[in-house]
Amino acid sequence: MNRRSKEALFFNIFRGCALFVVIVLVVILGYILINGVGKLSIDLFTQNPAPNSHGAMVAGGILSPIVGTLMLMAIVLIIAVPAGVFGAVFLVEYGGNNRISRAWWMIVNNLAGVPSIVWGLVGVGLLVYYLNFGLSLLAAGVTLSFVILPLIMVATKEAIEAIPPSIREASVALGATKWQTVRHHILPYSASGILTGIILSLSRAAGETAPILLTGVAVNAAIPSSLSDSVQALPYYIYLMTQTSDRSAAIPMAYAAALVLIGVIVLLNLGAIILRNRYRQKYRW
Amino acid sequence: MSDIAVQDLNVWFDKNHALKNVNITVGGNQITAIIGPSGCGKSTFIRCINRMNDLIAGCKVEGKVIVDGKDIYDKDVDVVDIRKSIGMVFQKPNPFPKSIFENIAYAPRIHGVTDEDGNVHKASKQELAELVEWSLKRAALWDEVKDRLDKSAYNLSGGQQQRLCIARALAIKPEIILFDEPCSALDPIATAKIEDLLIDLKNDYTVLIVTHNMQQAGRVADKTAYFYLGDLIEYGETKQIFENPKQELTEQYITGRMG
Amino acid sequence: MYIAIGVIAIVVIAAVGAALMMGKGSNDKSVKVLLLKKTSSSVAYSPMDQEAVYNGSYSLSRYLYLYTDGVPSTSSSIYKWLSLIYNTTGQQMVTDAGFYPLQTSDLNAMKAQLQNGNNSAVTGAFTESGSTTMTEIAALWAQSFKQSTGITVTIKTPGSGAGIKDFYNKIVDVAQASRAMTTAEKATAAANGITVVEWKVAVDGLAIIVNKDNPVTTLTLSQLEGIFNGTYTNWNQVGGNDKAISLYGRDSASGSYASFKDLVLVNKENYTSAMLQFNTNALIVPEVESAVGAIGYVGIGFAKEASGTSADTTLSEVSSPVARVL
Amino acid sequence: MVALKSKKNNRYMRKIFEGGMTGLLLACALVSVLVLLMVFMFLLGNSLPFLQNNDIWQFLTGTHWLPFGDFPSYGILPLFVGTLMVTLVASLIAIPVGLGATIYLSEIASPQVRNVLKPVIEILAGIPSVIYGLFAALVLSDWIMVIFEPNTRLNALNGALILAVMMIPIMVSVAEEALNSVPRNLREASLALGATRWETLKMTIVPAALPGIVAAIILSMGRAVGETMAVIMATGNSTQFTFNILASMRPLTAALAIDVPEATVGSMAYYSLFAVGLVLFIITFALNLVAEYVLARFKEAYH
Repeated sequence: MNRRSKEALFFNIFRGCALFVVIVLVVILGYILINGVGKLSIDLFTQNPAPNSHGAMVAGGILSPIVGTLMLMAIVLIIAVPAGVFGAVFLVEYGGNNRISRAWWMIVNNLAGVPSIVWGLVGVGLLVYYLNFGLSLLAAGVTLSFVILPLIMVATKEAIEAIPPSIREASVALGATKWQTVRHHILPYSASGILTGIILSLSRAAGETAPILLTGVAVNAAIPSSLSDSVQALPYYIYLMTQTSDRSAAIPMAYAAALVLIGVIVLLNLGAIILRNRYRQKYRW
Repeated sequence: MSDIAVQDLNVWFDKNHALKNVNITVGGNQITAIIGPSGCGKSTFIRCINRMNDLIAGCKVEGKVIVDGKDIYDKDVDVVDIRKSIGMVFQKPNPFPKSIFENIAYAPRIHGVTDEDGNVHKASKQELAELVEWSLKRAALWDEVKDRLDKSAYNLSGGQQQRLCIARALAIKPEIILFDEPCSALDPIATAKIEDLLIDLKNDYTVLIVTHNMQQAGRVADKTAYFYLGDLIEYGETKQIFENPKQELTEQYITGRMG
Repeated sequence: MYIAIGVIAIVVIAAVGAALMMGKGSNDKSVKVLLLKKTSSSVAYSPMDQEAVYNGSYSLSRYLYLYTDGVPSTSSSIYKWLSLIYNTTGQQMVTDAGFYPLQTSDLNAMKAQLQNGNNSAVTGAFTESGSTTMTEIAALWAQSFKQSTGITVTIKTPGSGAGIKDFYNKIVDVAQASRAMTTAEKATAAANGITVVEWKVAVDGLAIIVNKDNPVTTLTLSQLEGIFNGTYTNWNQVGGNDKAISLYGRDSASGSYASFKDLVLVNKENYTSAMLQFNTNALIVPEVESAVGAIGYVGIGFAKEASGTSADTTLSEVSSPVARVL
Repeated sequence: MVALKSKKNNRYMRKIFEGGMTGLLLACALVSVLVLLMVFMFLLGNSLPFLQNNDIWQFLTGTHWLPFGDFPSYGILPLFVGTLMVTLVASLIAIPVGLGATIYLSEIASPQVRNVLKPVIEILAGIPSVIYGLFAALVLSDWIMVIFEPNTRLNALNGALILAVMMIPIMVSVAEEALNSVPRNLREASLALGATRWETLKMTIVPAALPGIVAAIILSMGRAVGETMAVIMATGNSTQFTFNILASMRPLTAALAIDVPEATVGSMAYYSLFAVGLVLFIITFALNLVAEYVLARFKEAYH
């Protein structure tokens, strides 16, 4: 086994691993495509879920789950994004790198790793009962914001730290104040990185099920008319369809909803990738 | 023109005593070179003049730096005013990732423009254009960039970028300009251009330049100060420093290189 | 060159996977419903036999309930909701979902209880939360209620226990349960200022389902108890062939978990921890279909749909004419 | 004369505006600071009533988990073993495959292949866990049924396999970053000495990037421990105390999702579930701390 053939062997093993990863993706997406595409129709996107003759919620479309998911993402956008982005800007720019801000970033990093079901548990206890939001769109949205807030803070920090310190020094040397430096130099140049982070966090929010499972979803929730109504969401609908009777009707609907959800996620991810690459040329340093 | 009087200046970075009771007065309208081996505190010294050391965590400054009769380390002094009147050019060119025009117009836009009788008003488009043209001409870059002012500053060469940074500093009409080893990242031709520019700037500005290049100090500087391990060893006419230095340490440093 | 191999491999894998999936789907997807005997010598009854469930000869019969705070007055939307449930269309929907409508005696009792209500608090949309067994019935009721009155009833199905809890915590207006409220729950409700009113809305026969290749057709109550408390672990101990028993039941939040336990585990012992727990009946059916040694319990609606017998046929080894309210 | 020329009011105005903006940013930072700490306090606060008057040792080692009913027993060992078995078996698969794919991606793959493989990995990372759960519940479990003939279609192996698939993207992205941050000159130095690319990898690059790789493994295990939806749909959720991977198990996360709707606010069961939440929080927090420490030390070595 000379050195050359040993190298060839190992490199083929590594190629196999990479191939396996690709195969896994193709098989999973393939199954969802094959089983879900048949159900795609206009009605799917224009009707709410409705009971069939036996009462199983497999008839109609998935309009209210789609709208529910978008509403949840909107709440996350309103709550988690501003607090996360500006909070991170403050901690990086004004916090300096003393021990406190380093310790704080360690906490934020670790909170980004907390299981989403634990956020769901806290969401139920704190929001649904203690603050009496009840099982509602608001409780689900705020719980989701808990999950996403640390992710946005970490993404913003990384985007800001990608800017070389010499540019911050140049601005300060010209007599720009702290805020002017942030406003004119830090935010504009890191905007694409922050935006990418926000998009990826929102696509994570769209896919989360555990937090909303406990805090706000209902079987036949139509499109919520107020924050206190309960909400349907695509991930919950998929989970629900695997538990509904009339399985021969329910399973295809689960695959169809999964296809739509993956469509949303892939679109968001591609948008983030394109954004990142386009801006990368503009601000290479 | 303005002169700078430094009185028993001491600087610490956490425990490291970077500058030890430096006393020096730098006259106006002349170029003062600050030389010395690396780590002797020459960059720290120049960064004290426009308080850039404030940015560094754990930095402690004691002593006075009097610019035009006013100590810039006084409590009630607004650091923004100091930096408006003292420009700085860094070792590695650091233009903003904006167009050439925007790079220069940035500072006047945030500070406004001061007219004859001293009051400040928002710079109009016309005034900005004139100021940009004036700065670029003053930095001897106008002819090379006048027809691509809206292009990104990153398309310029190293030497051009550094001259752009100089133009950017000139745009805020400072009294003093600090250069922290401006040519160490540049090729000989670009370095020569910068040195000619420095000599030209001497007539209107007080110029301090940190350099580890002895020949450069010899060519451009009227006065030279030699720092070693945080102490100001000797300060005087450049000719005198290089030909018959008074201090033993200065001579060792000069001959070590000259010989 | 590696790319070519990779692409070919992917296509082959996907094709095989798809075929497997399709193949799996074609075989006869159904389960077998067992008959139950009170003692080894008594007559075996099937939950499919409506009379046997009505008169209790099928031992795992139970009511499905709604709970409200006081009797709703005629102006309340809950009054309209209950009127729909108790008129012919409402009870027909119970049959559509595969369950048994109320016997006439129960139906009349409930209609009587509905008269001269005094609680007119809820007039608009409201929320009903609880049993997953009643998901289908409640969905049918909610759809026709929306069509006839325009009022939206939001249905939540975290399980009977959770629904009852939300009810006495005043988070929801109506609880739906596949078991009666316990005295402790009624006490807590009373403490929260709720006058608990119990409404029988349908009849269910908890069906015991097994894999269709399992030879066993009948079990006595004590054998059933032995299986679910872990005494019997192999089918050959209860007259079947040598195959390990795998148990499928509901999770503790569901009403079926509690009512099955009261009716079968009569010595107050717990289910064996080997029992897999699911939060809806529908999840149990595919598991029993896929494992030969499987046994599970589901509401009659799910058993009918999964065993391929249509909703209205009734079959039983022997059925006695005597009708008796449970 | 250095003309401190700006007018009094202009400077005063700027000071106010500057203070205002700093205040606003501080407010946002405080919001996120307080929210995240408050949430942790709530988790701790609600598990104390349980931890104070129940024997914690019995809680951690008891083999029966039945929080409801007349004689509840709060033993989370079966749940802990569930999480442990599922995560370990998943790691046994994900670590070798993940590392292999990472090394291929950063060292062997041609630029075109890399441009295809990187988006594939990012999309795999982006797929919501409920869709992995759907695939495990409907497809993967049938394949396992055919191959291993387990007693129950839904079992811990089913959960472990799907978790392995979910771990790989995280491992690849973190480990690849570690490999890329090994300075180029290290690789060139080894090649210049005549080492083959594999020997260079084996002897210089991987050892140098080892801390980063270890951090990647720990972070992906943290994700596996914290996963809920995929395991609920894949493992059958029985609370039996067993180490048999072909048997059904219920990990800690699944226990939370299943039991919380049933728990009455203020009941012992409610507080016991918060204690389970706290245990999960501590496990993932510890894993993240270790990963963070390893990564920090690794970053210092090369920056």
